Amino acid sequence: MNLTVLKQKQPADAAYGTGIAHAKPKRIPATKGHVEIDDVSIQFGTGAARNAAVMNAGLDVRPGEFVCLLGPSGCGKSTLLNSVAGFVKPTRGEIRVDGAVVRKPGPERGMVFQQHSLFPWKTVQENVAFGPLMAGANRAEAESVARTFLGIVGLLRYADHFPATLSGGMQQRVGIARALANYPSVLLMDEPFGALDAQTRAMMQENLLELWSEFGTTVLFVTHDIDEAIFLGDRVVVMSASPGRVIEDIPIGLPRPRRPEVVTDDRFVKVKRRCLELIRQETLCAFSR
Amino acid sequence: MNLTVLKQKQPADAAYGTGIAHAKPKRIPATKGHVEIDDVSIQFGTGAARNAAVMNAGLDVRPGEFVCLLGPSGCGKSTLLNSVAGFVKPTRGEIRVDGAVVRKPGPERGMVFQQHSLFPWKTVQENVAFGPLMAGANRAEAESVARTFLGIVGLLRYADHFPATLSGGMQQRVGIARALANYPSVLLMDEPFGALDAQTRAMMQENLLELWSEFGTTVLFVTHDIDEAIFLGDRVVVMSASPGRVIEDIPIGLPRPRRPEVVTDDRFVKVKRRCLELIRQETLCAFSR
Amino acid sequence: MLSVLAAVILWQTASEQGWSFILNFENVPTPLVVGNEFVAQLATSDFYTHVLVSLRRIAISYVLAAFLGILCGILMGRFRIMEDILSVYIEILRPIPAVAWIPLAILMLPTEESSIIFITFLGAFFPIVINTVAGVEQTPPLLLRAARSLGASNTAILRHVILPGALPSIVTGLSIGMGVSWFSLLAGEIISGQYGIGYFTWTAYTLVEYPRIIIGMLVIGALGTFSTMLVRKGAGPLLRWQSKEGHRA
Amino acid sequence: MLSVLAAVILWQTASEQGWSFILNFENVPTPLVVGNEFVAQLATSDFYTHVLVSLRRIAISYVLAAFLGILCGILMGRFRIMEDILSVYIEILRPIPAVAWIPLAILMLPTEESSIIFITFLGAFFPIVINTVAGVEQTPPLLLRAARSLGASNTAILRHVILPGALPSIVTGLSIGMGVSWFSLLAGEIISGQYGIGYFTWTAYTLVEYPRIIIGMLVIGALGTFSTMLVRKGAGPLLRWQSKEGHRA
Amino acid sequence: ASVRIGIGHQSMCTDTYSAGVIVKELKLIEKYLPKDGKYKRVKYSLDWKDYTSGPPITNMMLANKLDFGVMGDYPLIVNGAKFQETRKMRSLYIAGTGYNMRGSGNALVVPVGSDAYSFEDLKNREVSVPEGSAAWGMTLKAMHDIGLSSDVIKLKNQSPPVGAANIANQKIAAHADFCPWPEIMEFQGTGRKIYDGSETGVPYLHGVVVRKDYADKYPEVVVAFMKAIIEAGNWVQEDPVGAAESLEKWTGVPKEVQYLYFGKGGTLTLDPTIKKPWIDALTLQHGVLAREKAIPPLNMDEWIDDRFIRQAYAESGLDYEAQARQMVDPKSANKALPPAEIWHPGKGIESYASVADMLKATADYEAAGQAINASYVYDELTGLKLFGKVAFYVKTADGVFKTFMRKPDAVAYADRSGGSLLGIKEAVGSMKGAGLNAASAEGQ
Ligand SMILES: Nc1ncnc2c1ncn2[C@@H]1O[C@H](COP(=O)(O)OP(=O)(O)OP(=O)(O)O)[C@@H](O)[C@H]1O
Ligand SMILES: Nc1ncnc2c1ncn2[C@@H]1O[C@H](COP(=O)(O)OP(=O)(O)OP(=O)(O)O)[C@@H](O)[C@H]1O
Ligand SMILES: O=[N+]([O-])[O-]
Ligand SMILES: [Mg+2]
Ligand SMILES: [Mg+2]
Repeated sequence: MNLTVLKQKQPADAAYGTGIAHAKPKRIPATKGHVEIDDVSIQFGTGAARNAAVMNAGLDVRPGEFVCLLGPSGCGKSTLLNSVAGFVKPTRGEIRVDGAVVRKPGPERGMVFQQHSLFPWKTVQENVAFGPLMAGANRAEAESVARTFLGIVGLLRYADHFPATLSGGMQQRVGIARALANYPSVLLMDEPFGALDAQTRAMMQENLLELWSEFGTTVLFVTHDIDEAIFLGDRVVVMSASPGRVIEDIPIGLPRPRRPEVVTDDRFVKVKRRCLELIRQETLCAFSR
Repeated sequence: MNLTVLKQKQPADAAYGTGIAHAKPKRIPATKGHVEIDDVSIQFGTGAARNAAVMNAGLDVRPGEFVCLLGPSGCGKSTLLNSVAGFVKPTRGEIRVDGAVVRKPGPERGMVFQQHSLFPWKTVQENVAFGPLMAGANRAEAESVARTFLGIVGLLRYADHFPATLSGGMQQRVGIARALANYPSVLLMDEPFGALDAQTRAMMQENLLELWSEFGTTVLFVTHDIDEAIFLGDRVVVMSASPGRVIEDIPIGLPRPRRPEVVTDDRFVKVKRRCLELIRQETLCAFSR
Repeated sequence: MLSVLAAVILWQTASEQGWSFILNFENVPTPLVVGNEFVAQLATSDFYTHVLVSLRRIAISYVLAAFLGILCGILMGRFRIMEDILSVYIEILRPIPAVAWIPLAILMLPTEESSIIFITFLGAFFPIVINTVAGVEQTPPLLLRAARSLGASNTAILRHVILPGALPSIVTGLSIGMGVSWFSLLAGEIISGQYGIGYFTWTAYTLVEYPRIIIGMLVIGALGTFSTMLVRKGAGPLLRWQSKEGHRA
Repeated sequence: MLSVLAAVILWQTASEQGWSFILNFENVPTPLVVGNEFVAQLATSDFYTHVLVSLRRIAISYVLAAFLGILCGILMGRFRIMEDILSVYIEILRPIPAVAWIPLAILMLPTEESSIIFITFLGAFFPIVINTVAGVEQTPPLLLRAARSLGASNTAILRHVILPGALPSIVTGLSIGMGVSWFSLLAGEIISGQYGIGYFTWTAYTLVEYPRIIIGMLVIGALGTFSTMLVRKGAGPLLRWQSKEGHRA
Repeated sequence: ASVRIGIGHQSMCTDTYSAGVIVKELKLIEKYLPKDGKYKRVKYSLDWKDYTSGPPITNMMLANKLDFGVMGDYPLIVNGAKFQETRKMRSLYIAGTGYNMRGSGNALVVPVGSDAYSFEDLKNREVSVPEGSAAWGMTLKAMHDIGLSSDVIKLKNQSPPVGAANIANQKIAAHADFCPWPEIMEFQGTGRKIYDGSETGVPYLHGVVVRKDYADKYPEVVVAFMKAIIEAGNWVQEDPVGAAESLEKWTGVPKEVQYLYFGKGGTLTLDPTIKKPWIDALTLQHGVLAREKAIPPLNMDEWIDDRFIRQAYAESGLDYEAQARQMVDPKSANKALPPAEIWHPGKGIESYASVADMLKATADYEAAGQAINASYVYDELTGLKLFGKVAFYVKTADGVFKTFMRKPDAVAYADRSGGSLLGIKEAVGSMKGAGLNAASAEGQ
């Protein structure tokens, strides 16, 4: 299933937006969105309570690339992503986005969380309009941008709903629209589909690829689902058990656009086998410590 | 990874139990655990609010068989399982376990829920001892049975912990031990691993197969994860979108014991492709209504 | 409703017969007598003055308490140092009942009206402050991160994230505070020599006018319930996002 | 601690200088005077009698309120019909402040001591009942199913699932109830008596003994805080399962 | 400019009425307030606050929320002493309101059915009293005089309404209170006096205090208040029955009770002058307070200030000295009055030449099925006015009725005179039986 299918299912949307001239979303120039993770180590606490979460991680993400970070639970994936987002300061090393060292959170690095990150007291539209408003847009402009992106994720008819009334999958689509409404050069996604059931998750994956191909944003996507990583990524970066290091960087040669059936493709299964091996090893490793 | 591996990781367990003679768990006779779902329909509400959850579902599970119920979200899997458990009364049709019509919940049909079903105010051991106590065992007997089963799931060292201090995977293992401690002839499992991360889930699956091969209990296992259903089941029963009917019954010929690598086996991938097709169709179907 | 009727009938019989088994109904007026007296009171203008004076006192104290309580609560919830300084005072003063404040309030405040308002204020203030702090402190860190990564400034975060997130807790504080302020008002009005529904009840008491005492009790109860309901209902539209069905009109 | 010191020093200066800007400190005794009086009081046996009598009243009323409150709460939480019957009364009587009950309590109860205990009882009863009902009603249905499918009978479910599940809420009710019962006790002790810390404070008021008034206020506050803490601490071991670290010793 | 006149009074204390409810309701202050000179452009704001006892008024005065206070002897002393204890603030005792020279006004009451007839009968029982009130002072003094320690009689604090309710419900052995509470209990038939304040031998009096800073600043306003008090007293004397009826309306205290105080021969005399014996009484009472409750010292000379009341007398053309010297002693003053009265709902107050006549009239009304409001007689020993229904009657050998307030006195008299002791019922009953004969016998 893809965006088109979603839109077909909601014929009301087109009519809904009538009369408001939605700005056609700009495409991010492919030269923007270069992420450099330069020998980063991250420790929590000090002294005896010291806990190394990430160790000497290095990664270079080209503009417009879709990179999946795969690793066992607790290996430091979220920590590394949060340091790119600007929430966590690396203890050593440096992170640069388009050449500028990351020091604090910013709208050019959009963040999508696993769940429960929408403002429950704002309507779907207000949630999406929040970024543009903060960026200095006036109410009308922000609303227009919000409606554009809600249209793109197929949720325009839910514009006036509060998040609690939406299903988990719909909430995550709002979260993605909210991040995109700031036209970020990098989209940071931390297990965004981890809380969804298998079918909804599959739909969301296709949906995301569709959006990505449309916007060309760089995506850094954290998951521990092997199928998901291979299905989505240009590259799958496998991290070691805690403290996380990058242990393997697997380019995925599968053609795009990717269809759900690809998971039963031989090339897919081959990469999956390799990932299984790596992860299994790391999981055992983690347990034995 | 299997039970043996888990036990190796916790060498303290053996010593922990010293001095208490744990009863060796009995094996359920393979003639027990025959589940017949006989043309069952289940409706919620009445009049205008009437909502058919399950329609004309039929299924015969042989004693000792491992059957997976696969279907899109909301198709009525849980409802059907709950009617076997005795929580929900079929509107039409009848459910029999070993010939007796099911009318209310009972310890011979052990239930494992998705999460948060342990008694948080009881220790791990008290949780597992609860069933035997209710069955009339005295405290010492119940404790002994509980320790036996905690040993089996490799959690003896956590006997005195409260559930909140355990990880999600450990909690689910306690839930399984609690259900098994009643020596049920049928084990009903409703997405027991749905809330776990991919690696923990894989471990739990192997763990469960190990237990099952040891006890020979009939298992009815609900999931919407295709890999999981194929990996675990003797048969995968695919249900239609709501109201749920049985649309396909796929025997899984894969040899046992199953190793994680089996998911990249050709036969596995073939069945997966078939399931994907069915589920995809049903999911689209569900969305278009 | 039926159970109320049953209770009234029981009360009528008990008073008429003058039951006296543990509870002594000998001198308790019958509901009929109380009802008649109530109708008689409703015909006097004094009765309305009493109610209005009390409502006025509640209004002033409550608005003050709500304003200062929410302000302090936010400061304490946001700034560790404010919490360190203020929470000590609050924890020392909070357990002192309103009645115990009467002498000091008389002594320290310029007018009697201000003493009563002070006592009433205290009743409402503490629950509001405590619930505001709790609300502010429980803001989900994930939402703070989300807001920050969407480019929100500190003031924007206060306005868009912390305040709305704390609102359910603040509303709880406001409605508890409303209830407590009526308790305190009553204590305060005992010292008042003139008006207020508390004074009405107290005077009835000094004149041993049992029917009026019961009327006073019920009126206070009703006013308390009603105003608490008003607070809850008033906050309803702001909290519609909590309901599973709500979407903005 | 530092902020307490600062407040005491401020108070001392304000009283000594007789500040009178909005708050009037002219007649407020200095902390030194209050402190001296407190030491003097500690040397009298009467002071301890006052405290002990109050503690005794609290103990009796509270145990009664806890027992009846939890009982009613469970009945109301489990049986729709009990809730229908009882909740009406509770909702009507609850908003009536303790002070307003005084006249009726005197009239209806056999001894004066029982009137005071009744008023104190009411203060504690309502929060306990309401929180028990809330606790019982919020039992997760999943746990009820789990228990039933493990073969538990209705009484076993009450004992093993509903009661322990409601316990955190019951404890909240118990500790709120403890606080309120001190408020109510004070109101009750004003009406009459020769002992009790409320009486001590009120007598100080009629004799215009300001230092004793302040001592009374602070002692009441301290006793209230202390006994509430006791309830919480006492319930601690039963609620250890709520903490992330706890495991049974 | 605006001048506040904040007055704390007690509508449930009859002895304060001449400076309280009467002045308030008749708007007498307004009548005398200065309106020229420095008061030309002044706006007065009169602030009447009603309390159930004196102490809260003192608190409000200390907090500068009230300027004047009307209260009884012991509260007055606490007021003066507590003001003198502060650094700068002082209060002045500037006028009396009402008094009873013998000390009647306070009384100790037991439930009607009680077996106690004297203070001694209350040994090892609980007695309640509003702490800090005039009645409390009386109780302490009485116990001290009789030699009863606080170990023998347990005192507990109860406000007047609580005490009255507890007497009605027989929950307390005895309750001591100030007027009108004892008489209300008697009138309602719930209580019976067993000890009257007159037995302490110390006058019962109420008075007016004012903040000194206020009096210094507005002496003319204080004088205006004094004139209002004088007029209030006159208003009562001119028409005691009418006054009793008005007062019932204003305070809720039954007119029959009011008449007991303010009627001819009533127990209270309204007189705003400050008499020498008052100073002695207050000094003595301060001693009691200092002994029992460690009340700070009170400099009487600094506190008592009769300038304002003297000036009011002078400006009204009255002789203050003469009034101040005059003392009404019920014992002698009431000798000349008719010995018994009946308040009949239709016919009003009827006087009788003898107690027997009154009893006969009562019997007649009873026979005719007419209820009377109240009857009044005088105590043989003290001359204090009593409700007929609570008096003890001694019928002497020659058929003459003597009335007594206390049972022991009646018993002693009966023993001495060979008469028989009767209650009101028997007394009235005896008139019914021998109706005409008795009447004609007395007529001869
Ligand atoms: N704020 C923090 N303070 C201290 N330790 C932390 C903090 N956040 C994470 N950690 C630790 O850092 C390590 C890595 O955590 P992280 O959340 O990055 O793992 P993860 O790979 O995202 O795991 P998961 O797949 O479960 O989300 C863990 O050991 C964790 O306990
Ligand atoms: N107690 C109930 N009352 C009314 N409707 C119910 C009830 N329980 C379930 N339903 C409805 O029955 C249908 C089937 O629900 P069910 O929970 O069995 O689906 P499911 O297959 O388990 O879904 P999921 O994979 O999301 O758990 C749904 O439409 C649901 O809304
Ligand atoms: O004024 N008195 O309280 O007696
Ligand atoms: Mg993570
Ligand atoms: Mg389900």
